[in-house]
Amino acid sequence: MAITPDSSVPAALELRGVSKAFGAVVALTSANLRVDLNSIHALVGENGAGKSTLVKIVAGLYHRDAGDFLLRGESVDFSSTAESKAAGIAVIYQEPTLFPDLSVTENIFMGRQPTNRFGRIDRKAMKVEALRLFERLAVRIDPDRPAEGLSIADQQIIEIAKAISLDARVLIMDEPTAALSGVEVDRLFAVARSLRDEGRALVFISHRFDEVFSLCDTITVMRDGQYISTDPISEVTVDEIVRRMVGRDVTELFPKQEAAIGDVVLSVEGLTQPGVFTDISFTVRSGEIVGLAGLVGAGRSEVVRAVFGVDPYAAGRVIMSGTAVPKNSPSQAMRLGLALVPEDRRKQGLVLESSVARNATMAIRRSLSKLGLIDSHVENKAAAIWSSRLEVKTNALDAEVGTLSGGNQQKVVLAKWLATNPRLLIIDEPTRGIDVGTKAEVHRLLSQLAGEGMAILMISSELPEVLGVADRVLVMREGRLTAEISRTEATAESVMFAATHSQEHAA
Amino acid sequence: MSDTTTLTSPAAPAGQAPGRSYRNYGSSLFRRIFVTREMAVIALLAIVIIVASVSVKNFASPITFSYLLLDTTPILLIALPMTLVIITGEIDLSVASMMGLSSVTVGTLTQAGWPIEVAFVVALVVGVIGGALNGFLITVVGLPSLAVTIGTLALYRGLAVGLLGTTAVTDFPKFWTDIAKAKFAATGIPVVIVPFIILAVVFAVLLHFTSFGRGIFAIGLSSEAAAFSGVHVERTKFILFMLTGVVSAFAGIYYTLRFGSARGDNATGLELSVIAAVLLGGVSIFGGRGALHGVIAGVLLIGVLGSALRLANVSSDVINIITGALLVLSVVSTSFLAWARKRRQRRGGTKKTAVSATAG
Amino acid sequence: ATTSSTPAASGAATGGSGNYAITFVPKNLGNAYFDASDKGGAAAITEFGGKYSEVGPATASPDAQVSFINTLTQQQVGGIVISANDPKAIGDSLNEARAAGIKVVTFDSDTDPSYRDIFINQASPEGIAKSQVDQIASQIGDTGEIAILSASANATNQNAWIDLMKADLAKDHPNIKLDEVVYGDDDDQTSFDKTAALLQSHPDLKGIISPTTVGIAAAARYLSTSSSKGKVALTGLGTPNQMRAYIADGTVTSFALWNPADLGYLAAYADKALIDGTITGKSGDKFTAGKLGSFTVGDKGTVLLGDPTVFNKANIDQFNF
Amino acid sequence: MTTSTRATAPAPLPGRPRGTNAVTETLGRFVRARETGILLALLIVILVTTIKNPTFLFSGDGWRDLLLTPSILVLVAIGQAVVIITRSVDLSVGSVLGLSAFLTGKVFVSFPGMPIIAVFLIGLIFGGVLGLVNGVLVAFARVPALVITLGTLYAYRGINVVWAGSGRINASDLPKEFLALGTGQFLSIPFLAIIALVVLIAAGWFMKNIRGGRELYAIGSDPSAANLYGLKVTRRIIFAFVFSGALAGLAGVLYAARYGTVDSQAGTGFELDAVGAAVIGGVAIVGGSGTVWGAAIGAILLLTINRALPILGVPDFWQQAVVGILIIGAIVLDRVLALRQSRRLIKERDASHV
Ligand SMILES: Nc1ncnc2c1ncn2[C@@H]1O[C@H](COP(=O)(O)OP(=O)(O)OP(=O)(O)O)[C@@H](O)[C@H]1O
Ligand SMILES: Nc1ncnc2c1ncn2[C@@H]1O[C@H](COP(=O)(O)OP(=O)(O)OP(=O)(O)O)[C@@H](O)[C@H]1O
Ligand SMILES: [Mg+2]
Ligand SMILES: [Mg+2]
Repeated sequence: MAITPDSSVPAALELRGVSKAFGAVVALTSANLRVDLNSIHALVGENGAGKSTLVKIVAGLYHRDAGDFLLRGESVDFSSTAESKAAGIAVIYQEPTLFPDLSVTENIFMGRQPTNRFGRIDRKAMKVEALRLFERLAVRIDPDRPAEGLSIADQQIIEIAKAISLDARVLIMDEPTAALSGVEVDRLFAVARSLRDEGRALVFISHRFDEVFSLCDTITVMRDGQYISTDPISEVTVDEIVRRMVGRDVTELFPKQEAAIGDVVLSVEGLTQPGVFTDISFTVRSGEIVGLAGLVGAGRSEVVRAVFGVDPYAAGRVIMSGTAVPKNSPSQAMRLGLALVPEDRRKQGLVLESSVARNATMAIRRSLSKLGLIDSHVENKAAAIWSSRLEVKTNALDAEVGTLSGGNQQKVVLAKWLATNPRLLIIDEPTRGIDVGTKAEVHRLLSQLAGEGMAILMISSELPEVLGVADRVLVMREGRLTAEISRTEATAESVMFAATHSQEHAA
Repeated sequence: MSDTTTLTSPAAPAGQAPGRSYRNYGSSLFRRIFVTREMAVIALLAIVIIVASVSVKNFASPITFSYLLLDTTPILLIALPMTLVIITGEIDLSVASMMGLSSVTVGTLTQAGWPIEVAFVVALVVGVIGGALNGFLITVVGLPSLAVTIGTLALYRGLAVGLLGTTAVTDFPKFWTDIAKAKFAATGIPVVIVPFIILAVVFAVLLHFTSFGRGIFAIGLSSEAAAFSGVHVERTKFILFMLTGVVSAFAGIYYTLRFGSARGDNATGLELSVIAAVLLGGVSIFGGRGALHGVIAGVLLIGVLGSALRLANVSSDVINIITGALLVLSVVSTSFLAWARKRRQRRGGTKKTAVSATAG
Repeated sequence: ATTSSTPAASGAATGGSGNYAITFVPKNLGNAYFDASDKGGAAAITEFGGKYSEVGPATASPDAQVSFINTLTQQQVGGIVISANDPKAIGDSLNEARAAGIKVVTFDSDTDPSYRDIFINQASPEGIAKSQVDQIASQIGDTGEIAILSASANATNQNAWIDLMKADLAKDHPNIKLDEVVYGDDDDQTSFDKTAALLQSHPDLKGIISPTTVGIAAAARYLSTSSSKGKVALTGLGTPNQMRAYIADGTVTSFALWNPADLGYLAAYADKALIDGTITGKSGDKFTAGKLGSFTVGDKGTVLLGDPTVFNKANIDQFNF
Repeated sequence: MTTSTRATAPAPLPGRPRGTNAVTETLGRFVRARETGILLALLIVILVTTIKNPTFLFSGDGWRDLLLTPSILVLVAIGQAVVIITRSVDLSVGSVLGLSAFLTGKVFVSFPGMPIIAVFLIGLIFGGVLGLVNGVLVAFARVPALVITLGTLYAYRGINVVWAGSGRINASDLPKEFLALGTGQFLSIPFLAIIALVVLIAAGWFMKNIRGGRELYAIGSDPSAANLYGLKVTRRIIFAFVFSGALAGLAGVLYAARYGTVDSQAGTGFELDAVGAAVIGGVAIVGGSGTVWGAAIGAILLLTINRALPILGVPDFWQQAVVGILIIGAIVLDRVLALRQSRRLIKERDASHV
């Protein structure tokens, strides 16, 4: 598995001095990337470094402003994704993009369904092929169900299946693991390695360094839209990479502060919604960070959505400091001091086409208004407070949130909810898609908020995060709470055991 | 990131040195105010008025504008709540039928000897109920508004026609029919413009300067994200449909008095005029975008164009063609302008240096 | 050129303005009947050297007519000849026009008398109703079930005729039963489908009266292709051009209509007489209308054109309108 | 009873016995289909009306009109459904129909010997061209279809009125054989119904089994995802509008044949009927789901209700109100059935979890 970056063999994919600007926002100034066949190439960089933009240029979705783009040594110029597909490039985008009304199978094969002589789609062949793909990825998804309502994880898996089935020479994966848990990640990696060994070139983008170092052969670092370095993975360390990414030293340690744990703030009693979760009871105290762990699909998000009042539930009670939280009313829940940072920031967390300022003040718009009227100056001022504390990178407060990078979007969601000054902060996958620097900061922030007496309920699929930040860990499996583990007893093993116990396919 | 220690809950004073400072707006004040869809419509309206005043005989007289306002008042009125409904991403096609039903309600009740003032109130209540029925089917039962209001379009019109049959009620107190046509002496400005202005102010404030209005825009852009932010998505829509119902009923009363005639087929087909005007005014049919000043200009533009062309002896069919073409052109031109702007930026883009928020 | 908002001219016309710019406002454009009548008007206006024009809404609604009347007021035409979509709704705008010195003649469909100077009546309502009833009675042997296919539910003239027909049937034709009155809204397709529905819901139907040109043509078209052809009689008011095919194939035996061109012609001359000040619209006023001879204004400012012509196989080919 | 929900994935698939299971599966799919409810409603209307008055179904004219009356709307509704499935809407169909009907008459007036088949082609192509204008504006200008087609609704109608003026086409202007097509029958099935059925089967098959058809669903389901997939979005949207326009054009020819009289207002209001038919038939207005079959059934239901009401003794004036109630009833029923089905799916999923 020798890496030959400067061999005379043309690279599978090469970009040189590529730049791209969106109006006043410059996403890329001079990006380089050289990916060889037979290798998995990591692309890392802070949020907003321009990774996804680079991917979209390769995919033919954006057109570069300047620079060279070579495919197997030949200069290419794609004007649509169809062309890049035809040239043997498959892309898994950062945000899953499925057709909600169509079946899982159709989603995988759209536009290239197997047909018989008369052009009629061969549904049976298509389904068999889909099941084969799922088998390879070791997942269980009904190929006939519509994509509507699938969890993000399942959507991501379908994206992966789709990309694999393209049988492309170059496979680019933009944070494919952000929504996945251990088992699925392992499976994905096994598939990725086998694709590499078949002689393909893969690009892997992730903010998780353990994954990067265990999977990849080469690593390219980007910063502020610029190429920084490319090295064989064996010749660099995590610390070095992180330093190059952010331009200084960062400790990835989670600085857990001890906080005085006080009275019960939230207590959930026997919450049940048939088919989704059953008999969920737990409490969260002020100053306490409770981690909610489990495999993807365990129903954690559904529970907190029900607690917050977005989703219905059939039985049970939610009590906030002695006051019952009414069903199905997020605004009542907010009034009682709840805040929910949802898992799907693009659909649930943000109004993408609205401005940073409008989004950041969305949850406090009532308290901002005087005599029922809202002044946009007040709005902007309020938005600036938390945006600046979280270091949101944006051109101006009236920029559309949708144009921010994924990580910065997540920061806006955080800003929006922290602005409500909640007594209980529920946070679903707080650091999904966030770079290391910001991640450490978010953890510090959570710690600090807890220190000030806020109660925090955190869902996370990243075990180190749960173990590092939580005072107490709740574990869910298949819609039920299966364990409650104190900070001192919580280990990777104990949590995983509770999350997977009795599942046949547990790794 | 030396500032992270200043991260405290917002309860702390805002004055502490933040990590970054932000510009409030990405573009200049001039661009934000004048380079908008709404301003384009207003400019077009001004141009049409100027051109018509110079070139169309008899156009530049106060009487033109008093007729114009008398004629377009129902559309102006209904366009107000319709704008809000469309911004939430819904639509109400039943407004003209509701006008008819309200008109017939006033007619049958006065015919039956009720005092006309009571009949007005009942008609408004009918409007509220009709709007609430729309709202119920759309928000509680969860049906698409286009389908529901196609149904209620038929239902309300059917009730109106059913109630009055072949007759038209034409006996209304002169006091009220005079008010509907009254003008502020000399100026030629109709009195009905007063309730319109009041409503316009109310709706503009509601849409653009309240948290309710913020919710309306959020619902239109992403109702899921709005729900997660505590916006009462269903309640908001329900209220808007009720408002549309009651304003339509009010327009129906005005229509009845203006023409002194309550008939089942009053105002048939007006819904398309209202929607055309709202869209011309720059409201996105997909929801989330639009402003009331643009809508009012849109209504007036269609009205002024119509009266100028009629005065110039252009036949009603050609007026229809022009109205249709204008609607198409106006939306096509915005996307053409956006496309042209993008191209220009793409060409000049590489030379620009990175302009982003300055680090603190 | 600005004019004051309330024209000074008084309503009580002593005439003599000589402004022969006369505009016809039909119920709607694209209607063959009004096409014919307005052509008659145009012919008359050319004869006396006036300026003819025609404006009107695309669909027959009163509010659209009001816009046109207002525009004409602003344009200071000499006269308006209009077929009203509503007896009352367009009244105020007509009165404003009259206050501005414009002479208003209604034809075909009247407004309340207080809103116009003269109404040109195509035929007396009694005459029309009686001729329709007599025709159907003779065609079905004065016994059996019949139905009426009318225009829109609010059409003033239609409703007046229907009421008179009902009275006539009750008085002179006790064996004829009027099952139903349905409304085709002067729309081809609606009238067509209503005819189909009539035949289905009344299997024993013997005859249909359709006192509207659109309705009778649509009904004839349906009958001519259905199994009821020849079994269900059809009569009413229609234009010869539209009905020629159905008279020829035996679907329809006879129908009636006045000559719409004459109606428009007379209306134009009446308006001229008003403009000239020859007449003011009061009962007993006399004027001459070109080739049609002289007419006298009757009760409530009404001028009667004459009796309708009955068309049948024998005479239909002599007419072309 | 079915193998849906969270399939036991890698389980060998072909082990399924053919006969009974396939039948129950088809049956099950039929019972669950969104169109079933509306079909049921249609059958009830026909049944009740026939009981009240047997000639509604059991008489030459009754049977013929049952099939004949909705045929033209069915054609327009099929095109409308295809457009709505791509997340657009075509409000100009009524105006296109009117123009095409008038053109048909004019063609016969100007070229009396014109073969009927050529007139059909002219109508199809003419409608297609008008649809192309819509499609190009919608797809290239990326402007909401509702706005564009509302504009062309006015514009096309205006052109029609300017062209036709007060003129009209009368039955005597049209050849006998052509008029016979409008009402004639073959084996007691009206020609118009046969044409509509052929178009329906072809369109239904295309939408279900051909890549192009499936891509229309994909585009309607999520246009931006369709872009990422590299689907030819622009071309497909234009196709949908051309298809809808062509069917409206064909419907115009048939309109002339059936009604024999065409004036400048022919087809006014057809757009609302067509959209109503599609929506009643379960075509989601937000795109991505529904079938042309549903739209066709919706069209038949709409017009059959119209014809049934007088027979059921609903007075003329109240009929429109009843139609309104029935439209609302139909979509509520559809919704209730859909809810029940998703609840059932959840239950099945629970069962399979245990
Ligand atoms: N369509 C767009 N319009 C305007 N700006 C954009 C657009 N897409 C990306 N950007 C900007 O380009 C920069 C790079 O974004 P990109 O999504 O490539 O970052 P990234 O490296 O993928 O970050 P992350 O790790 O958070 O996903 C950001 O500043 C972003 O705001
Ligand atoms: N493919 C599927 N088919 C049927 N039901 C599913 C499917 N995927 C998820 N579900 C249902 O949704 C529930 C929760 O899914 P989801 O992935 O959102 O859970 P989660 O634990 O919150 O995951 P995350 O780690 O993404 O927060 C599951 O318990 C399951 O009942
Ligand atoms: Mg990214
Ligand atoms: Mg989840």
